[in-house]
Amino acid sequence: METMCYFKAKLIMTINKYLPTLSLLIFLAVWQGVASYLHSNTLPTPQVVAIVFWQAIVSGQLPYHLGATLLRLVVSFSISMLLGCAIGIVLGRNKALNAFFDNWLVIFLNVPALVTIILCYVWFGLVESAAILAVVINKLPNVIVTIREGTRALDTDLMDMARCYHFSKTKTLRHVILPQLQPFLMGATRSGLALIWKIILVVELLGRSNGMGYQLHLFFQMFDVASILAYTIAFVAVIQLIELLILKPLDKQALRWRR
Amino acid sequence: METMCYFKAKLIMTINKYLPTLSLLIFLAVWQGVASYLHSNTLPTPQVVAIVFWQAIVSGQLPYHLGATLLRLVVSFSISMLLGCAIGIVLGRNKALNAFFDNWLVIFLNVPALVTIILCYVWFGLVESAAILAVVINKLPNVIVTIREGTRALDTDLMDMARCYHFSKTKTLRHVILPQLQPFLMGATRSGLALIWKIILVVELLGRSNGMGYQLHLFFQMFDVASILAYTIAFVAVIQLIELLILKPLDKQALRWRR
Amino acid sequence: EKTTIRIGVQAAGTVEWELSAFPTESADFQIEVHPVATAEAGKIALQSGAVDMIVSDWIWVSSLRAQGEDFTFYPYSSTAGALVVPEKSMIHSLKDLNGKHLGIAGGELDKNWLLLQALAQKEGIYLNKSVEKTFGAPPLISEQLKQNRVDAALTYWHFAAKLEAVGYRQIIDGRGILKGLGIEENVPSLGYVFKQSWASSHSAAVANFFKASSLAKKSLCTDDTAWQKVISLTKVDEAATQTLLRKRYCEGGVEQWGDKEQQAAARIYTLLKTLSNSQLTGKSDTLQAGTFWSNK
Amino acid sequence: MTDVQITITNKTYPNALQPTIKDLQLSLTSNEFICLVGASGCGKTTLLNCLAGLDKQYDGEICVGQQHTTPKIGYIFQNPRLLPWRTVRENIELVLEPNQPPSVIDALLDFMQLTQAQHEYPERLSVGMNRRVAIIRAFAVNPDLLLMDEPFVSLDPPTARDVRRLLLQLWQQRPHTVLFVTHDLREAITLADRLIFLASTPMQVISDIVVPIPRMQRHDEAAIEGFRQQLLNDYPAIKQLL
Amino acid sequence: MTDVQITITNKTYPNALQPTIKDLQLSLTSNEFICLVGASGCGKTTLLNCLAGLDKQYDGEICVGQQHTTPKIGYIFQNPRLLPWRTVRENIELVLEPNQPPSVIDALLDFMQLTQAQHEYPERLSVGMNRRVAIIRAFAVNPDLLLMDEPFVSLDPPTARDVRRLLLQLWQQRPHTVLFVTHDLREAITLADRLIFLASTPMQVISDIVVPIPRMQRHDEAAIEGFRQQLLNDYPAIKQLL
Ligand SMILES: Nc1ncnc2c1ncn2[C@@H]1O[C@H](COP(=O)(O)OP(=O)(O)OP(=O)(O)O)[C@@H](O)[C@H]1O
Ligand SMILES: Nc1ncnc2c1ncn2[C@@H]1O[C@H](COP(=O)(O)OP(=O)(O)OP(=O)(O)O)[C@@H](O)[C@H]1O
Ligand SMILES: [Mg+2]
Ligand SMILES: [Mg+2]
Repeated sequence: METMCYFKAKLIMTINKYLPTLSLLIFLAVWQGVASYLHSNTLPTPQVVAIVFWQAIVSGQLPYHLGATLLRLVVSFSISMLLGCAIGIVLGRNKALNAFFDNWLVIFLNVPALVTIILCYVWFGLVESAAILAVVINKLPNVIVTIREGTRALDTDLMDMARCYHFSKTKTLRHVILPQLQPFLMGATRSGLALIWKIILVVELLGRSNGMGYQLHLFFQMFDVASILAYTIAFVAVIQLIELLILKPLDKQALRWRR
Repeated sequence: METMCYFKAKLIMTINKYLPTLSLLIFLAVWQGVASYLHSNTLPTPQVVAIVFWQAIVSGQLPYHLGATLLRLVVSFSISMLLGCAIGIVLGRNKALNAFFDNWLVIFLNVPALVTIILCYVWFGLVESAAILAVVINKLPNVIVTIREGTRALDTDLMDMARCYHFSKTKTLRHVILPQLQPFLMGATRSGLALIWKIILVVELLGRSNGMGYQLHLFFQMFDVASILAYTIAFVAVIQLIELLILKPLDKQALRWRR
Repeated sequence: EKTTIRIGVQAAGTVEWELSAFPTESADFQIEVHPVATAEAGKIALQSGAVDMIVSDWIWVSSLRAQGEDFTFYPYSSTAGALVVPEKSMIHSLKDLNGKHLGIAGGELDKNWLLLQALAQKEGIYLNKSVEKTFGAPPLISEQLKQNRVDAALTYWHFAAKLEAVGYRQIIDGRGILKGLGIEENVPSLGYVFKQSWASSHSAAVANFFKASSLAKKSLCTDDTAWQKVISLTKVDEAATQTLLRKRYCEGGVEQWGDKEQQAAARIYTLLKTLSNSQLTGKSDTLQAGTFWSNK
Repeated sequence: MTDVQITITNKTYPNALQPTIKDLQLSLTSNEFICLVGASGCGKTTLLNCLAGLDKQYDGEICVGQQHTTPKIGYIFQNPRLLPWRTVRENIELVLEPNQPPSVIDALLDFMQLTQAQHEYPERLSVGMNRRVAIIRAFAVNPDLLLMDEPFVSLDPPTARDVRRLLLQLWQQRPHTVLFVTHDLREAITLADRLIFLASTPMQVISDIVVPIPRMQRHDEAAIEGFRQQLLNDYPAIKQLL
Repeated sequence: MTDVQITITNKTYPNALQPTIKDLQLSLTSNEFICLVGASGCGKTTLLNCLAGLDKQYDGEICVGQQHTTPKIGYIFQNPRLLPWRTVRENIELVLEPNQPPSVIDALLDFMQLTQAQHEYPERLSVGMNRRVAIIRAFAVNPDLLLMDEPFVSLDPPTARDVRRLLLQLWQQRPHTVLFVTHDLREAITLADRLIFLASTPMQVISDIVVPIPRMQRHDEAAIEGFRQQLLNDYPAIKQLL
């Protein structure tokens, strides 16, 4: 068996700290390399994108559209996460309700985004609430399914303990159920942000007059890949910020109690 | 405290058995009700859709396009689940690799489907493999993120046991890791099929001459809601079949060992 | 050895009609049809080299040329969108749009919308401010109009024709807007787009293809039996709609394509560049040389 | 007034070949201290779960206390069952009623030598420490009915002795009904008013013996040992359990 | 030849205020049977984990057996650590080497009275049954070094006695080094060649006592009891542990 020396451990930790930056740099380098090799307008170099990015910010266009999209994202994400968790937990714990709604879930899970979006717009008009509703309908079943799996895997021992000690519903939820669902919630959040972003683009494409989807569609018509990438970067940066400021700390908190 | 009588339990179980059918019937009834109330071409009644559905099957159109889409679905789903699990487990267990690739993951998670699809087509041509690649790139990060969360939540006690008893890598994977990841895998599978289905539509829309996405867009242009719904139903039915034949039995097997 | 022309065709579009009216045999080319779902899919197909030719607009060609690509354009049709209102609507001219709810297919950078604003501006109306706008996909815009959620719709000619056939009224069409802006020439809106290098190496076949194309159009517009054959391709059941679609399609024929028209196009380009604040056209100040194919 | 009437005519786990408990009848007088002794796997935990209302899938009836009040139950499970994502102190605080003063916890933590560890997470503590937290949790609720499933395993003898003493002290201060499962006959004699020996598959009472040693003399090892020997001689049926 | 040399100069858990183990030196001769006795939370499990190679974050060195072979280790953890999704039998089969005959398992299952339960899933068994499975698993690998962390808690006395006998029998048939953690001094004396008493925070050896009773006389309760009394008298330092 080997000896672990603390010095080595410290060195590794220092390297680990710079890994994220390093990986970004390598990503940029690969991009630059491929772009200069291809030399095609379908893959502009990072510089070109950076310039476009800067101009879009200065012109106020990017902040405006990004803001519109983010607002929709926040609203529809909150609604679908809250509702999805509630329904997912209920379905995971109640066999009869689950048997009843399982079919509906499969249906809503697999109705194409296009269809729900079109129907929402057709029935409720080309208004903001219809757009949000369309996103929620698309995202909700995903959350439900993930949380339902998590609820099924809940530890019976701990649930019994809570019952025996007469924990109230909210107490059980907060202290027993949610911490166990944490990895499922994180998964649903991360892939959920991404999914909503994909759907919101279609929603905006089909019936909104602002937002990233609307803008991207214009760029797409012109085949302006540099602008598309610039807008993408803006969005990724925002998500990355959410990662750093909200999700990573949550991760850390969840790891706090682990060995 | 109360007495549980077995007769009651049996009755409940019998009801539970018919709940799925019941729920489908109620769904149809609600649809019928709303459709006859609205009486609009934007929401045809179930009968109309059924007739369209039948015609589409008889004409061979629906089977042809559905088949094309399903083939793409199966291939891209398999690739992304296998690859996603592998990468997810590795990232979940290796802090350094995770620190390195985390940024990339966030980027790929949030690049709009549109962008990856266009770039894939433009770089690799309008070929089948480019379409599949585009789907995989869109789905893969989702799987990775979910499985990574699951891997982080693995039970250290059991992992230590496996190490102590010199379990080989494959043995550990098969008997210790995968059973713990099961709820995450089921979540990823269910919401994954749905996600791929959403993406594949865009992929087909932008660069294939067959498949459900191609057809659906045509119907959208014609505003033929009945056909859109008929095609949706066909797809939902297929997924429902996958549920019944593959996923439900897997669920059952996973529940076998639980209390 | 015949030249194979691979062409990206939108399902239910007019190119599909025309191609099916082509003579079955031709001397030096054969056609390979590649169905695409949307206009964007066509552009992708062309750029990825999956097809040799699609139908698109010349502004896009110019902006590609500005980026160093060598695509070029040959006119196909001058049909453009139209502004339609319900039959009994109080709207009879642009002035009546004031304060009304207008549905616009495409988006802010839709050519018709930009030009319509310019036209209204000439009359002292600032449409962008004075109407309530809703942008959306064309089928959704038609539906909005039918549900009376918008008072007027500025939409693509296909959708406008279908609305007209069921009783909606056309206020002005794309050609009318251009005339109002002082451009009398019949400038094509759509055309075949292809690589210049490819066309030069197959110039005879390409020229014959264009000839066949215009013959096919002529036969569709004059010969009823030829038209009967393509009726199923319109995916429309009502006879009235079919007739109107045919009428609009035939009105869009490009008879004249010379320097005059090309100069008019350049004027439109400048107009659109200012109107869209370069967003539609890209950086280039003028229409790129070579945007229009000349077989010389 | 927490007397308990247990009548379980049949408790069979789903898919089990034979019933785990059959025709069991047991009555605990209010404030009695009862020790259950039985072979591993005979159904002691099953019985406790039924009693705690965690398992309702049995034929029969269990009446605890008066009819229209749910009794407060303290249950020391066979494994600690702490919430790993809450610290030791939080784990205990969670079961307290809002009106209970936190000083109760301080005293108990101090007694169990866990004051230093009170802000640690359970996974960072040793198994024995986790057990002690579980014990504190059950004591802290001031239960009407205290169920203890082999609570003192993994405790070192001095600690176990201390906790035993504390248990008796609390029980005497505030009388309540205790059901205590153990495999250690000496421990059982030291603590119980009544010993109940159980036979397995299906579980049945084989002997129900009142411990005659007065509470004063319970710390006298010789007395305990003497009664133990006497038991082994008088009741050959229970010898196989020990 | 599985002698073990343990030198742990410092084992401090991350975020811990003080080291758990400090300057510990321990050598186990090949095939020795050693019992560790120490207060709850003193670091016994920590030591066993280091020994098993599960915890490598310590300063010092542990050498087990010859240099270039990894010894086979059987570890009975303080909790059973069975795979809940594998049946009892599968759990045991998983640790076997491919060339070991399955009859080994049959004999052990039979001895532990688990033959009937062999196709059950662990969650459907009682805690004591799970422990027995964990014991079988450790025995079945024919370990060179057997680590046992309070293995016999939750077993009823007859079963515990049987398993103890089996352990000694296996150990005599195929000598190997055993490290056995217990809080029960009687048990320790019955089993061990050497007793090691540990003090806590940081863990240190306070007494290292060879048990002089010959193996033949180990089943004699009086001899055990006598040595126990003698220990308590001779070593006042260890009294606080018992
Ligand atoms: N969830 C379950 N499903 C099926 N059978 C079970 C379940 N739980 C326990 N059993 C069976 O019931 C019997 C009694 O189990 P129980 O846990 O009550 O034993 P116990 O007396 O507490 O034993 P121990 O002293 O080992 O803890 C055992 O034979 C076990 O196999
Ligand atoms: N993962 C961990 N992180 C931090 N501290 C730990 C961790 N595991 C154990 N400790 C601390 O180390 C000390 C020794 O723990 P250990 O589990 O080795 O005790 P033990 O001797 O096995 O006790 P017991 O007899 O109760 O099982 C304890 O005080 C505990 O708080
Ligand atoms: Mg038990
Ligand atoms: Mg321990």
